[in-house]
Amino acid sequence: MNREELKAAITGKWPSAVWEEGNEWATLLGEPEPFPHMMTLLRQDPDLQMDYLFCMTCVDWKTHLTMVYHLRSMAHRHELTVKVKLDRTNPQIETVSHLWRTAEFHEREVYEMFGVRFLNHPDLRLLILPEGWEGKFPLRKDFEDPVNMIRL
Amino acid sequence: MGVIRYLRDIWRGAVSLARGMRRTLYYFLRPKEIITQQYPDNRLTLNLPERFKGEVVMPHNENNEHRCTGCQACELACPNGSLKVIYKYEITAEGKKKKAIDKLVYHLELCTMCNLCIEACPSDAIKMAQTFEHSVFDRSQLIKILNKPGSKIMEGVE
Amino acid sequence: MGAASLIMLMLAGFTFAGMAIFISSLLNKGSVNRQKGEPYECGIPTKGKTWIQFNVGYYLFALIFLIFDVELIFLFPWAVAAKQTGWLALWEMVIFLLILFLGFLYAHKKGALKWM
Amino acid sequence: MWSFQQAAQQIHEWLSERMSAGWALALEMVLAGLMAIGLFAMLGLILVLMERKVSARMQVRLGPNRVGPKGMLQTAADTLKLLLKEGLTPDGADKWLFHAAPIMAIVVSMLLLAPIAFAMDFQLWDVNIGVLYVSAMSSLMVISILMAGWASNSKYSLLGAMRSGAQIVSYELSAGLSVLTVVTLTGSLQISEIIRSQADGWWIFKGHVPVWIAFVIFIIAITAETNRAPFDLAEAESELTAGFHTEYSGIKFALFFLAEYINVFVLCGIGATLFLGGPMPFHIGSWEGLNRIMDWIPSSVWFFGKTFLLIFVIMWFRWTFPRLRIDQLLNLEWKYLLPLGMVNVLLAALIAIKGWHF
Amino acid sequence: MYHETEILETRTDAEGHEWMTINVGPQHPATHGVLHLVITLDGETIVKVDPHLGYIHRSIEKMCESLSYRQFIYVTSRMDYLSAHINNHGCALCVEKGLQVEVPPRAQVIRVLMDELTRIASHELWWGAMAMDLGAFTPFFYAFREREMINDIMEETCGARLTMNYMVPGGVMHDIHPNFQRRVKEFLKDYKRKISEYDEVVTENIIFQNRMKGIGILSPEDAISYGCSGPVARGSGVHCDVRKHYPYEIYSSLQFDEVLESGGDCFARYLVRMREMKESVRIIEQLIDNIPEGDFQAKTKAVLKLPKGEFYSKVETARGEFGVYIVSDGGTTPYRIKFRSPGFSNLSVLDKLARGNKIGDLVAIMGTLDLVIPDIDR
Repeated sequence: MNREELKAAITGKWPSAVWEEGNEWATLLGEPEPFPHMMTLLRQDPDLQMDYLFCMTCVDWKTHLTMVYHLRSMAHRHELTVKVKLDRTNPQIETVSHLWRTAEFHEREVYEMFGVRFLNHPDLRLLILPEGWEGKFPLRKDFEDPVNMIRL
Repeated sequence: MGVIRYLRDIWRGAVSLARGMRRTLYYFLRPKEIITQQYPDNRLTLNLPERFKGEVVMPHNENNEHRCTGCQACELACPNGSLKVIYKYEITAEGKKKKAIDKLVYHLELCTMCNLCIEACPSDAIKMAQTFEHSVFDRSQLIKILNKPGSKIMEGVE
Repeated sequence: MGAASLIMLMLAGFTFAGMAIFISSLLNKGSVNRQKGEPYECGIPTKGKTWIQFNVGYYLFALIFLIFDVELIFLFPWAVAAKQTGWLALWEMVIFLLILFLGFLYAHKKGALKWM
Repeated sequence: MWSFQQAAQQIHEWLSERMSAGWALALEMVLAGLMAIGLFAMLGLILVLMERKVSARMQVRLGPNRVGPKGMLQTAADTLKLLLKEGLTPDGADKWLFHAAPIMAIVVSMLLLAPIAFAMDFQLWDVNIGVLYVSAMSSLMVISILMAGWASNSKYSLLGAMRSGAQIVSYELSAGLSVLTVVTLTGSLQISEIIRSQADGWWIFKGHVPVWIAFVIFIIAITAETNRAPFDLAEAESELTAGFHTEYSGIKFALFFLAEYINVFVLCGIGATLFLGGPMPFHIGSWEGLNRIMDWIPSSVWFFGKTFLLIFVIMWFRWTFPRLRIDQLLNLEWKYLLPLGMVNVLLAALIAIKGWHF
Repeated sequence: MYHETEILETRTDAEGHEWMTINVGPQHPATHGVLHLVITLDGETIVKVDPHLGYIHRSIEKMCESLSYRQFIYVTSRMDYLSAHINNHGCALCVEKGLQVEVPPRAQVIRVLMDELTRIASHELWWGAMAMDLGAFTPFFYAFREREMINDIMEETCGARLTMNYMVPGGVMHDIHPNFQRRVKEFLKDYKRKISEYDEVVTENIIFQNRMKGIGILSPEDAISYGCSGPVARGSGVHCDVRKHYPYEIYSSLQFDEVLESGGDCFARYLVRMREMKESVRIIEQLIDNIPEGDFQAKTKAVLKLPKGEFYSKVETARGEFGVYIVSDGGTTPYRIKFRSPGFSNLSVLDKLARGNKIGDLVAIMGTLDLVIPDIDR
């Protein structure tokens, strides 16, 4: 399916879909509340079958955080971006690690780098950063580390 | 049947091992294949390709002149802040103030040899040298000043 | 030189090892560092105890070995005498080994030789 | 022709003339002990250098070539370095066992020297159960490894020791069975007797298929017994860093290292004696001229030549093969080598009884 | 699923076996870098593997936020240092996508040639290191002998051996060295002869085959779910070669096969890489005599500015799919940059593959996953 067909197909199955324009791939905007159902649909629907989460990250927009999920269907070869806006002070979102196992590691990374709490994640603890780093989120824009950061 | 297969497995395994042993014996018996380079001994004959990026240097001509105008393009191009231009103002013959370098400080310990500064330099003042033996006992010795003492800018370089 | 050489060799072994360790202790001067006493585990302090009740897999082999080793001891005198005793020795040993082999097959079928 | 045998005889006579029998024996023993120590040190230096050179050549590189002419003194320099190193003892270790283990390893490999015939009729102890003695002694090697691994209080060491326990013990059987084929053919356990039985041809030539099979099994078994690759699971460096001697440093580590090489030497010497005639020169039936030339080469040269040939084969294994996994290692023994060895002994007995060997 | 608190202590299972927790790494011969695995063992059998990362974490993503679009490419060489050139390629592609620059054909061909040489070099190193993990030392030197020839070719053209820094947005930094074509051809001739030695020493070896076959079986479903890519996923029969399915540069016009194996075990992953080297040779042979004339670099502005928006580009490195995700706010530096490194996803499958296997198998599995630690930590 190309981009427009994919959009139409998803809108048919998920009528409340909101689309963001101007990107390379179709970009679906999600809300934290119905997000798990939407992801389950994307993963399990035989027409969509987005079984490959090839990239997952978070962007700090200073006012809010945006989770970005890049999905691909290995069978149909179409790609989709899902974005979810999160509250910056208390970011919480449902985990997707039961749908895509790779998300388990990626969510741990996002957890320690951005402080997003993934609900129902099986093993949410620090992956890369050493013990005792909780509370400081290196990839947020306001992170400062006078020792290890070199400003150019 | 079982016994035959059992013995055949042994035979096949033995043959596969023997083939590997033949290859190692081949090299054992052929000292010509040895590829070791005896590094400190062959230093004199060591030929590095002309593009090899060893460190940034600033060529001077015989009159102790370089081509650097102090434009700071290299400093801006460097991803790690390895280059710092410390400049001064010189009074030219016409009595005008002109920007020139006092020192071009080069931090070899930060440099990743990415060649961006050389690409960025508008007057070809710096280039990569083929030296590679940079180890020193003190890290501060890696901070180098590229322009030689008392050097000045070459005529005609803007 | 006879059996006395065993004592001599044993003493030589002790002397050799003892001298080496002694000379080494004279030559090096130790420094005190608490981390030197840590058991090596790739630079991470070890967790849990080391001397644990180990998985039985290793010991099973030792047990089976014992059975076969005793059998091997029987084979030694037989092997020396086999040439003189002739056919009788061969048949006896065939039967002996057959029984042993059956035992071996039993152990194999029971999975005693399977690594766990 | 000068030989070890004559030299020993002369020293014995010289000493007996000058003092009482007891003193003479005591002095002889001291001399022999010093020689054993000297042999130990020399073998250690030579074998380590040989290993490094052999591996280097197989790996298309030069190997040690800086210390001394052609790097000959490299191992001496290494030994000096290890002597100067501090020996660490982990805090939680069982101190007594920890220090005793390397000494034990050295003593065991020293004891293994007793029945080796370094030259014709030149043995420390020509015991009538020589082969059995070697089997018995070589199984003691595992004890020092178990001691070292257990005492270190390190998990890597413990795993290595446990592995070697299962491994050495298993391959003991195959080594024993393959030795038995030669014993069956000879009808004696005495080393000198076995050497004499090969005067008209080595067992590898006149023993037919069973001896060939036994020889292969023996080589595999001694590789495993001495913890050499591809059976070096006790010290598998990519899995257990250094296995049972992870915690050993300085000279204690060197002692383990040395003991391993000496064990390789001794067991290869036994293999050379049983299958390749030991100090017995190479003879071809009626070719008198050739036989005379062969006799002219001293018997000790024959022995060391054959032994080093076998050592080279074992090194060759090490630098060619990947390591086996522990269950494959035991499978190889219990499913292939042991049944084959058992059948092979019977085959050898059949040949011995029918007199089919030459 | 076990939690951290549980695995700290040695545990006893229902049958009375005591479990042992053992640290493998960060200083361990088998981890090829500073990977720290906490392994729970029952005897020799692995109950759980828990990777602890971050020993070489430099936060490259954060660093890139303060670097310009020309500068950040060179930092990415330090991620997957074995396919540094392909990493740079991915970044350059992403910047070019944002700038909408057309790369001259000569530059495209040079880039692809360098990519494939890098891939061979990377697989060579993997091959030697993996054989060394399994206890065979000698293949390591054979592999390095051939790798050295590639490095020499690289050094001549790019000026460096490992982190070449040869990419610039819009092309490559220099033109190829005059000797380049001749030396590559010499290398290929020699290499095709040498690669049969590899089979003799390692592939056909019975010990090696027994160590690899049936170990660490990864099903295609798991490979997809765990986000595996590259030879790891292709060993399970997953069609995931970016060069084939999302072609970039001139890959769509080249003749090469996507290497697939169906076994999913260590040996399948091994064979995929071995065959991939031969495919790379094939690609190089097609291109080496057909380098088009022309510019090696497109004209770009001195200061690059990407328009506001998001850009994603992916390339196939030696380890799998490498993605670059740039969020731009219209400035001279990326607002946020995310590298989808193949090693990170490939590592996550380690626990699943290792469970129930022996310690010796763990080494084989890690070897065939081909982990490069800076790539995982970033």
